[in-house]
Amino acid sequence: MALVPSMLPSLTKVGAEVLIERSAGERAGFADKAYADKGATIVASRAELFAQAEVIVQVRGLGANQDAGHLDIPLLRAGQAVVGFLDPLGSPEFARDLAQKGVTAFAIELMPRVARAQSMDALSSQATISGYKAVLLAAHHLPRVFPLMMTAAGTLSAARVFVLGAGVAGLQAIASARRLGAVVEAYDVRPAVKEQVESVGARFVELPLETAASEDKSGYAVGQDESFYRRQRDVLTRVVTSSDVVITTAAIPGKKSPVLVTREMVEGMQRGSVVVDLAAERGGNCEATRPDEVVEINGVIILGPTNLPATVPNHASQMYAKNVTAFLLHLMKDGRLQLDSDDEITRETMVTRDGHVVHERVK
Amino acid sequence: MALVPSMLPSLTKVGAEVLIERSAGERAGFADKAYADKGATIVASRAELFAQAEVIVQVRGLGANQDAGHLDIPLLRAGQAVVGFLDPLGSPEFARDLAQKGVTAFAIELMPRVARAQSMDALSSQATISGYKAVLLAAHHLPRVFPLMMTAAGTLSAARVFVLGAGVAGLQAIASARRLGAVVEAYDVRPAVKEQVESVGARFVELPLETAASEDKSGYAVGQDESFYRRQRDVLTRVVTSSDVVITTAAIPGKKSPVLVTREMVEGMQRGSVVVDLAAERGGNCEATRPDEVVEINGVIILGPTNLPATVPNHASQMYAKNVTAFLLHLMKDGRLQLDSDDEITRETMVTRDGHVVHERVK
Amino acid sequence: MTALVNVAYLVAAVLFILGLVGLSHPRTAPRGNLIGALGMLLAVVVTLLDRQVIEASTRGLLLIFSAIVVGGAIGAWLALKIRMTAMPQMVALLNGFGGGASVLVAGAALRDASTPSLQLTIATAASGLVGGITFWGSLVAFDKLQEFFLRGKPVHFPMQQTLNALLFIGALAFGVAIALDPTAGWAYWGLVALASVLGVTLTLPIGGADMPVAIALLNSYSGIAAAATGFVLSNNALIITGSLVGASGIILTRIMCRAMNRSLMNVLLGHGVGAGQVGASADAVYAGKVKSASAEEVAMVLGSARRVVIVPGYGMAVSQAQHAVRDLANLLESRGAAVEFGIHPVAGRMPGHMNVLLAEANVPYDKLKEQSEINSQFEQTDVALVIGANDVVNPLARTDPSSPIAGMPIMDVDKARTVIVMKRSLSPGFAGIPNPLFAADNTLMYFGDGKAAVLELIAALKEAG
Amino acid sequence: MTALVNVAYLVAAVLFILGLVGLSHPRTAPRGNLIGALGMLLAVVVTLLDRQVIEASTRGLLLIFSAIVVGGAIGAWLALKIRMTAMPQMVALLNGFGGGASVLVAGAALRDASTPSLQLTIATAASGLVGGITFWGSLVAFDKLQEFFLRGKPVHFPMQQTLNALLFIGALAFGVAIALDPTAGWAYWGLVALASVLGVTLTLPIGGADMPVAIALLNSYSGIAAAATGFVLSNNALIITGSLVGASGIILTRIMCRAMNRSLMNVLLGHGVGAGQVGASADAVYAGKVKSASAEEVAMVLGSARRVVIVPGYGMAVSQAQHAVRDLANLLESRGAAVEFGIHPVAGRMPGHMNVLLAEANVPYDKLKEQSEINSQFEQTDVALVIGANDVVNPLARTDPSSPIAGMPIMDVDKARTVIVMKRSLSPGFAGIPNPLFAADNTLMYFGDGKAAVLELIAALKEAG
Amino acid sequence: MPALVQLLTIFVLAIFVGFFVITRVPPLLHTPLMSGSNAISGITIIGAMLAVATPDPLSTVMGYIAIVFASINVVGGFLVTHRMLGMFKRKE
Amino acid sequence: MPALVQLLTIFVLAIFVGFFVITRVPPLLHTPLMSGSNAISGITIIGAMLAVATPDPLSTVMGYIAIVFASINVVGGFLVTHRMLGMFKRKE
Ligand SMILES: NC(=O)c1ccc[n+]([C@@H]2O[C@H](COP(=O)([O-])OP(=O)(O)OC[C@H]3O[C@@H](n4cnc5c(N)ncnc54)[C@H](OP(=O)(O)O)[C@@H]3O)[C@@H](O)[C@H]2O)c1
Ligand SMILES: NC(=O)c1ccc[n+]([C@@H]2O[C@H](COP(=O)([O-])OP(=O)(O)OC[C@H]3O[C@@H](n4cnc5c(N)ncnc54)[C@H](OP(=O)(O)O)[C@@H]3O)[C@@H](O)[C@H]2O)c1
Ligand SMILES: NC(=O)c1ccc[n+]([C@@H]2O[C@H](COP(=O)([O-])OP(=O)(O)OC[C@H]3O[C@@H](n4cnc5c(N)ncnc54)[C@H](O)[C@@H]3O)[C@@H](O)[C@H]2O)c1
Ligand SMILES: NC(=O)c1ccc[n+]([C@@H]2O[C@H](COP(=O)([O-])OP(=O)(O)OC[C@H]3O[C@@H](n4cnc5c(N)ncnc54)[C@H](O)[C@@H]3O)[C@@H](O)[C@H]2O)c1
Repeated sequence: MALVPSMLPSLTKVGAEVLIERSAGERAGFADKAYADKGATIVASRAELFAQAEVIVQVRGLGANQDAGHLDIPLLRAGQAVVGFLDPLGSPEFARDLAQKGVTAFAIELMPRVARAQSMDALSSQATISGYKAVLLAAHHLPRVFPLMMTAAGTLSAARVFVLGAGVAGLQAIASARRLGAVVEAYDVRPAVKEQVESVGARFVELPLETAASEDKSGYAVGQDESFYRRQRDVLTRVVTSSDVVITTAAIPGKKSPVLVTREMVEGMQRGSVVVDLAAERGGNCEATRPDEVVEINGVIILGPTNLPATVPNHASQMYAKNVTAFLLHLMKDGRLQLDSDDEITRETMVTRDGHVVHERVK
Repeated sequence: MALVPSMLPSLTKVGAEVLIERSAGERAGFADKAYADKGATIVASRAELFAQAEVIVQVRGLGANQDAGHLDIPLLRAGQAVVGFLDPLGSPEFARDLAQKGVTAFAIELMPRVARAQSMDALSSQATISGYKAVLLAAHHLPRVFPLMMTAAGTLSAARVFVLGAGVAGLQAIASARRLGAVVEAYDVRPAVKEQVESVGARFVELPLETAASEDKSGYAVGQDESFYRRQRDVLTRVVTSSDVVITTAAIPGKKSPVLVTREMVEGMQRGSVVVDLAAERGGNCEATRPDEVVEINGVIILGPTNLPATVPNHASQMYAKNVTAFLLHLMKDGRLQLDSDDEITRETMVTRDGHVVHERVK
Repeated sequence: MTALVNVAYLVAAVLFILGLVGLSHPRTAPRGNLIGALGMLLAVVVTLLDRQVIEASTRGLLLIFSAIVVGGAIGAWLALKIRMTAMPQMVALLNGFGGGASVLVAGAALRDASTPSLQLTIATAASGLVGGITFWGSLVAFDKLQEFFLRGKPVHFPMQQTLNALLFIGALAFGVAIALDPTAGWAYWGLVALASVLGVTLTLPIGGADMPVAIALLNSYSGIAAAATGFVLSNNALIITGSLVGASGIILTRIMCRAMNRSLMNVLLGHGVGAGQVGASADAVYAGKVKSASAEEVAMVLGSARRVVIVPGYGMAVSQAQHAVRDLANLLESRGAAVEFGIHPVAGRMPGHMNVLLAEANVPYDKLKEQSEINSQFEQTDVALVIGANDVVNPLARTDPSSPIAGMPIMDVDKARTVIVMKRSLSPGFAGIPNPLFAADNTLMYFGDGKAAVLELIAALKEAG
Repeated sequence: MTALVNVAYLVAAVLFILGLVGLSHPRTAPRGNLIGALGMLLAVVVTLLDRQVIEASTRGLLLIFSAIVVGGAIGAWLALKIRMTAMPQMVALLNGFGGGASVLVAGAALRDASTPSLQLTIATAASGLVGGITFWGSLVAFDKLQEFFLRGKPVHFPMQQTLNALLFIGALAFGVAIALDPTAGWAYWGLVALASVLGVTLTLPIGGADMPVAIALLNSYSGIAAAATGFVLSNNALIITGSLVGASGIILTRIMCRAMNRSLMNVLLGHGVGAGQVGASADAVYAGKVKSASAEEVAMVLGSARRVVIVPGYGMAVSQAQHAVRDLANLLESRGAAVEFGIHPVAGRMPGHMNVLLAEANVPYDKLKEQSEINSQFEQTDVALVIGANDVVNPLARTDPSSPIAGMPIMDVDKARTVIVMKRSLSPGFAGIPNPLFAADNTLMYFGDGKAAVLELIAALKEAG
Repeated sequence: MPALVQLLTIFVLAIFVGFFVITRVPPLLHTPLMSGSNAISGITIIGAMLAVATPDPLSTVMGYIAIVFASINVVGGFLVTHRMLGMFKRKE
Repeated sequence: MPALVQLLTIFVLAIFVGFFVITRVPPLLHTPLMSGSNAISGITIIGAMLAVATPDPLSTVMGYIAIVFASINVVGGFLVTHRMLGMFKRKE
């Protein structure tokens, strides 16, 4: 749910009127009444809502919601603004649809990563939830317990968790797995992340680079040649196959995710091991991943959840609503949208305007 | 799975021969080959196994396994011994069936709680797994995250978890929930448990007893009168309705579980809250529980899993196997059963022998 | 009579010792000072009973009284007028006068002695030498700190050490002359003159920051001068008190050097830290304005704080200091301070980073305050303790619209009475920009690796009792 | 010559002081003792140069040498023969001889003095009084510890205090007699006689456990006697050394009383702990066999251990000491010890209880050893540190088939060289049974609440350097 | 025993006392301790008093100045110390 | 200055030194410290040596016994201390 009741006052204070589709908040645990109490008008149907509203706020809009997103297109009106995850880089065709409709569309995933936009950064907030939930999912499927337990009925060894990609979701996954008592290792291409990984208590898996080579060029440059990739795979294979849980988070927004865990590696894993691939939406970091399906290979379970935040709807909505509200407040003056395309945040997130696709990276 | 490969050597060392039903270990992640490697004979069918074995070792046998348990009855032979969860107190009729068959049956849940039997105490080992898994289950269903997170997208408050009944499973649930970052409270009738609850970092919910009354009689005695119950319910209602997760573990083996969480309390809970009732098998501590079903009341989800250890098959089997092996080694001499009914452990666990139900509490 | 006077001197000496013992603990220090003053009073009163004084004319007594009144008035005026911040130079000045008095007393005794013994002449020479150095050295030290003529910087000139050596040898030569011919008054004054120059040249190279050490040393000298004068007069009180002060001053000097991680030689020669070391990492924002504090100083500040807010950042995570930080918070609370944690939404490198760590360390959730909640409370906060945070406490976010963190809401720690920032260096944080907070008037930097630094601080707090 | 002798005495005194300084730190103690011995050697050699001695006949010199050889031989024999455990009574005995020597020297001086001054007579009386008390008091103390005639128990009889007072007044009266008539030798011996009785009656009521305090006090007395003898002979060396020992002995007495949480009065009057307090909680298993240690003693044991195994139990959980325990383990490791944790499968109150806590405290998993793994290693373990565990280390499980924990596999901590058990009291654990481990020969009980006790131990370890 | 030896003995013992008194003083008391012991070193004042009481006029003048100096030292020193210590008083 | 005052002064200062030296000694050194200082208190031996050197025969006897006593104290004390301290040596 893109707005939660507690956010409404900040919007109404600046003069905005808030319309809520009936029962929209139900799944996340927010009753219509809660919205109404905070001054929202409950609108019976989606069509009616689209007819009345000037700004439409969604979680997953066109593009990002391949199933139902296109159903909204006929409802849109010229001059209307749309805010939400729109996946303009992955599905630029929908951006063009929106432009044709004359809609001003803001893709929240394009939010620039500048300090003052941190409170609007929905990718980060949703990745936080994903990282946490990925660990729960893995723990739920693993036929073993996470923590070390020395009991009268023998010693249960701790689960070994390997996190690939230590961005927002990855770090959160590391921290959550550590909390549950797992032994955690992590890997990321950006070596700067090592310190961050260690700061949440995991071991960083380092690739043994050839010293001679790395003295001439930068470490990254050396990383390009074929022998590097081979050695990288070797190291990763070793770590992956000795892990009980592998969580991959190396998503590159709008691009296909790099394959880090090959089918071969999966086959080398212990029966009962679990792979959670958070990059599933864009093909996955694991060769065997199929989005939103449970794949089993040799007793290894591969999960490719594409929308984990939706499984923690209450808190995910709360965070998203906070992001969107901050964004709307940034865009609005005196209760109306006032677009200033000199502003970095506005410029970077605006995909279409006045019938055109205006974003550099989408055009 | 009642035996894991790593336990076989200790059995074969004392002269026992181990037969394993084909694919029996599959679900728990133990391949037939692993058993064979450790010296077991893989037997193609259940019937064949029953025909050959002197001692049958199961997890949930007759009585404890209402669905499939009775299928085994025809396969049993006189003189054979059966070891497993048999629920002789809850389903004494099955004990009579076993006696009729001339089988010597050992109910592992009757294991006396003496120090030297700790390694055979399967109730404890399985409760450990249940407590851990109950928390994961709750976290999985809760539309919120467990830990407190202060982020740029607002603060996510920590989940409030209330554990009713702080026995083995309850304490483990407390510890696991604390690990995940929840704020945990717990309650138990036995006031001695307070210290134990605090030793795993939770707050013990105390019932405000009337001082005058408690000075005359023992606290427990005072607990009997009606006003005590009312006040107990009041306190519990207050704690339950302000909790996001309630985990109940107050099972009394062989008896109906006491109702601690009424339907009214559930209705008072926040939408999205979760109740995990570990006592579901015997009616549950929550009025609304239905065993192995997901009940939803006013947006509150009530789970009544009856066999959580089976969802962590690998480690649960490892522990159970260790318990059973220790028990078998206790019963055996020179590779054969040597029953000594002067021995407390043997006496307390043996339900039937020589065609009779011999256990005091089952008769 | 003389015996009685001497017993009284012994009592005075005992009072001095007890006074110093008192001064070495915060709780008893004020009383210790009083006891010392009492000892002095006793010594002075008893001296009036000395045969020599009693037999003097009324004029002599009047002179004594008037001199005491004049000196006492000046001393009192100086002591009460001076600003608290100027205390060190004040101590230097007072100390100088003590040294000067020794020079004069020894000189007078040399004149008065009918048949000066070797003990007397040698002691007189020692008193003149050490007293002279003390007097002028103290004046230079005073001036360096007060910045009348000289700035705090070390003054170096060529052949400094050689000159000092020559001066010293010259002074010794004069001393020998006195011993050989006690009537040679000129030799004494020549010695005093050389000692005076030596006092100046020895003190000039010492840097402003090292002055406290120099003053402690000069203080020790003045004690030695007094002891020497005691041998001149065969006076127990002077000997005991002088050697007491001399020895304690030297010990104090050593302790202070160790606390600053300097060797005494470095200090005396004006080498070492000074501008250089700070300069390397400082830029326009920090130049000369950063105040660094030791664990003990930080402990002192925290020791008297009633409301402390701890603001952790990425540095706490890197050094895994969370358990130590929790211990610190508990310790402060056990001493009656209210301690809370201010958690910035993006402190660390992942959402909820601080929460994970502090939960691990069992810091109760209700001690964690969100930024919006705590910000309004910094004004009532005695000490804001920033542990390994940087960007999230950078006031540039409020003031500099061109900065990469412009517009980010920050923790307003600068509104607290005192800010203590604990980090390894002046290096920037994630955003890569300098932080004017570190150079603020009410900020003390406490440099060190997060965990180790917190542990040291805990130890210092416990030590200070 | 006399001047030189006196300077040498001063040097000897300085050596004594340095020796005592050395003795107050474990690392420097052996050297300190040597320095003290050196000082003594110097003092003795220099005395041979004294006019009085030099002028004595060869016979005199021979007497001196032979006496030193005899006394030295006896002293060496005693010192080398004695068992380590009998050290305290040995010290008492030696101390007594010191006091006796003072009595004799003062008596001889009184005889020899041609015109005894008041200083001499008063000092002689003091020396006789204190020396007599020291001599006999020390002998009684020795006997109480050695248990020749008396047992360690306090001896009380009616009117004890009154008798002591009378004896003291009587001794004073003799003292006055000596001062009035220095030739009255009988008065001196009368005084010594009364002092001797006083020495016995004062020491009798002191309990065996309190004897170390009494010995420290008697040691202080012997110093005072020596100082008094110094005043008799106007000898700096005796005065300085005697007052040094006298003062340090009194301080030591106070420190020891404080460490035992007793008042000096209680000790002297034979009140307080003794059997009563221990008896209350002790039963057949523990009676008289439990050795309790202070944090410092435990620190000393741990300080020299190379392999330490920590066995935590429910008590660690109750007091939430896991973080402190982790710190302790880290501290020991940083000093070069190998530290591991032995985790018993049912330690605590739920399966994996210790694991949860130690994981929270970030103890690496690879330091946690299962019972079966660690049990074989206890024999190579210097110290097994049991923190709040009881049943899981109770050897009754192995030995007593009727015990409720019979057959439970336990941690074989008793096989370690030293076992230190940290808990609040001798109370039983879950199983409700006593634990013979606590009374084992190689076990030291360290009583205290888990967390606080561990923190204290850490402090003691750091202090001991 | 010649007087000088006694004086020397006293000197040495006093040095020891000085050493011991100051060891382990916490750094936060360095400054007040310095100024307190500084005040005590003004003990030269008693020497100065004796000097004034001599018949020689120059000695008297020197003694007079010495008393002034020393009393500045003594009075200023104790007062400054007192002020400094005021800062340490805990506000209860 | 009369000799007694000097002796008293020395006495008082030595007492201070004694106090300061012992303060803060760790309890584990109590016993060796006690026996070490005990050995030092055998300094009476020098008084005894002087007593032997007198013409008076009784004094000589008393002096003789005193030397024997004192040397037992000194030699035994230092040796016992040495043995005790051997226990503290760390095995490297
Ligand atoms: N929370 C998030 O989700 C997130 C994600 C990405 C980025 N960020 C950004 O990260 C920054 C977080 O701010 P912050 O104040 O927490 O961190 P910061 O600005 O990065 O500053 C951390 C400081 O800690 C010090 N430090 C590092 N290691 C240390 C150690 N071992 N001991 C002591 N100090 C140490 C460093 O100074 P020295 O080197 O001098 O010691 C550094 O200046 C913000 O700019 C935020 O935008 C946050
Ligand atoms: N792990 C399980 O699953 C489980 C479950 C149920 C029962 N048990 C039983 O529990 C027992 C566990 O053995 P254990 O050795 O861990 O515990 P224990 O035998 O119960 O002994 C714990 C000891 O800790 C001390 N203690 C308690 N609070 C303390 C504090 N604050 N500070 C210091 N010490 C404290 C107590 O002595 P003081 O009072 O003198 O301090 C007590 O003797 C076994 O008998 C086991 O069978 C275990
Ligand atoms: N300044 C800010 O306001 C701000 C806000 C949020 C995040 N960030 C930072 O941005 C960075 C990226 O965060 P994200 O979670 O959105 O990233 P992401 O979701 O795009 O990628 C996740 C991680 O995968 C890694 N990765 C990509 N390709 C990989 C490969 N082939 N092998 C291994 N790892 C690979 C990336 O390095 C990244 O760490 C983080 O360091 C985060 O701290 C900054
Ligand atoms: N000595 C041993 O070897 C050993 C082994 C295992 C367990 N135990 C102990 O046995 C005890 C019971 O363990 P369990 O988990 O098997 O018990 P259980 O499963 O029978 O019951 C779980 C908990 O529910 C509580 N309970 C029952 N009725 C209740 C009510 N009306 N309201 C609230 N709480 C209620 C019980 O007190 C118990 O703590 C625990 O204390 C455990 O430590 C001992």
